Amino acid sequence: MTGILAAVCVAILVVMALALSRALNAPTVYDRILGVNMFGTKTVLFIAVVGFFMGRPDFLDIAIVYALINFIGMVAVLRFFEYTAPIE
Amino acid sequence: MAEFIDLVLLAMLAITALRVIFLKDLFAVVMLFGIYSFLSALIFVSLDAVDVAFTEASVGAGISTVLMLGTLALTGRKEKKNENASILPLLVVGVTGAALIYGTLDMPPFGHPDNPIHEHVAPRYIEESPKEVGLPNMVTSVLASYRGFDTLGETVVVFSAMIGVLALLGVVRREESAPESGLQSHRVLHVVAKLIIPLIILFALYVQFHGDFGPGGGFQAGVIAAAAFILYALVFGLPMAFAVVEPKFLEKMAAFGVLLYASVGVYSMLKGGHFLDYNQLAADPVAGQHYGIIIIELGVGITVFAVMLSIFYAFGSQAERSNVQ
Amino acid sequence: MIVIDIISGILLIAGVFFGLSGAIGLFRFPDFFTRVHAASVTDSISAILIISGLLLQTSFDLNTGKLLFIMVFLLITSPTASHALAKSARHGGLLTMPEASQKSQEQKQ
Amino acid sequence: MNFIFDYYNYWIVVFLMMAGFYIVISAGNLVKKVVGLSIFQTSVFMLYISMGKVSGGTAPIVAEGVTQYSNPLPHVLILTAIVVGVATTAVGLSLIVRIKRAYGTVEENEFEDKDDAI
Repeated sequence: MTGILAAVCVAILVVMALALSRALNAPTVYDRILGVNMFGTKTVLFIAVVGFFMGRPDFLDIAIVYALINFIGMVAVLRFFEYTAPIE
Repeated sequence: MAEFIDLVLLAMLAITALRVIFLKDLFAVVMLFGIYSFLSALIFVSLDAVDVAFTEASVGAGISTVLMLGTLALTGRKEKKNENASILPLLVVGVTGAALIYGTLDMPPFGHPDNPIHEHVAPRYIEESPKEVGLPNMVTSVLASYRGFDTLGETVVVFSAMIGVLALLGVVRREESAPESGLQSHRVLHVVAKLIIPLIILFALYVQFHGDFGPGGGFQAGVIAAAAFILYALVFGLPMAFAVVEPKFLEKMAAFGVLLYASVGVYSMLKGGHFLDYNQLAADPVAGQHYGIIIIELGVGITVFAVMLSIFYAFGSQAERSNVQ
Repeated sequence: MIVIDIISGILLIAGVFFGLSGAIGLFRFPDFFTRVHAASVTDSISAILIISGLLLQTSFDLNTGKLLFIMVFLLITSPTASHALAKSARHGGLLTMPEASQKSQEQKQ
Repeated sequence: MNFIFDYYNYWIVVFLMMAGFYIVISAGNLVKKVVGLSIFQTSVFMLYISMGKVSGGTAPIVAEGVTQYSNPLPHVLILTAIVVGVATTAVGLSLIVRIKRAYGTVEENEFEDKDDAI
């Protein structure tokens, strides 16, 4: 089971790296936000899996905070677009 | 495996920081700064600092990003081309960096259990605090009990930051029923926000009162509760949020939190102990520690909630005003 | 016991597979709206699969509740965020690929 | 190889610190300077937390069957420092908003020119 969890950790890290590279180099500003959003949700899953992998799964609270702040950040970004017309 | 995760995350962090330097679009800079905060919180998790990760994820990634976006809405998104020669800063940074790298070579190796930092007061905290204070979370016991005076100072600093922001910006109130306030056209967001705001507040209460046993505490809970109201203000508009929590009420609340904290100290002096000596609060010292920590964490939570929300109000009302002009 | 481990392993690996395919879709699809589609759909399914894989590893205590909370939260917020993002991209004047090509053809004529 | 693992964390911290420092001294835009300051600040947090880590240790929350905990003291210092850090960042950002209102720009060299004109 530990082997599978380790493999899953590594695979989620790869997905996070891909999402990060999209956020770093995006064709449009919306793609950047999409990358950031995907990075956030994958981070939530990563923390959950790492918690089980390290044998101390009582730190899932941090994953909840991530999910929550990620959503609030998205709403703040959309609100920001109501004020300034997006360029690029 | 833990070292491997640490290595990959730190590499991602370095790349993100490098990219921030070269981006000219400030909106993208702020988005990447949000990712940077999230990544550093992940590194804190992998370095066993769960409480710190909790704080960094909620404060650094959440509140900072929202405030920076609010500032950008007022100051514009593009960084102008800078004519300053970039050779001199690069030289300064290179020399300083080389000196610091040279300095790290004298540091004790990473993670070694015999490092000097682990030798003086830390073993006492680790061994005695579960018996003396009676809480499983050592970070909370050190924060609220052993270093309670320090935390009182931090709370006062946060409180005075609110005074600073309010003195500089102030909360501007506009007439009722502003037409373009809130995300009016996003119906789905309205429904979903109504669904999850109670969940967020519930979670904030859990973090506040479960902080003695797991990661969490007053600082984090205050920020999360403030985030719930920030979400409400973002989706439904500031006038609606003002109707729920008045800006004036928040100022009183912040002061009340600090006073609650300090009054525990004064009360323990009246009972014949030192300032913030929780052992005096009850007949049994461990029970006294419990009462003291719960009350001062509540004070911290109230102050941080009120400060974060009123800082957001100050920035948000500025942005709405500039939108009207 | 071993059966549960196998099931949870399968769920986890399937979840990761969907996550990876979503990340690749983020690069390979031609315009923004198809990319949103790729990212949001796979995000939800990989969250469901990975968290239910982990749920089988718990012993029905507080952690089970927290995992369920995370799952419900992600299932509500992640599609909402994608929807709102796509909507504000549309309002901001971003065109789909056929529309963009049509527009450039009209400009040529 | 062991040598690299012993100091890897510190080197990345120094790199991040210098990245933040470079942004602070080279960027002309005040908002970007604040971002640079925050990056610098986070790198200091990471230095403290790296020093508190014990190999093979776990988070300093008492659990059954765990004997080796990481050092809780840096965690306490940094936890409060993060909250104070965001409070000071908020004060800095509100100063920027006031500068924008007074000078109409947040680019460093532009409002310095206007200062000379007055």
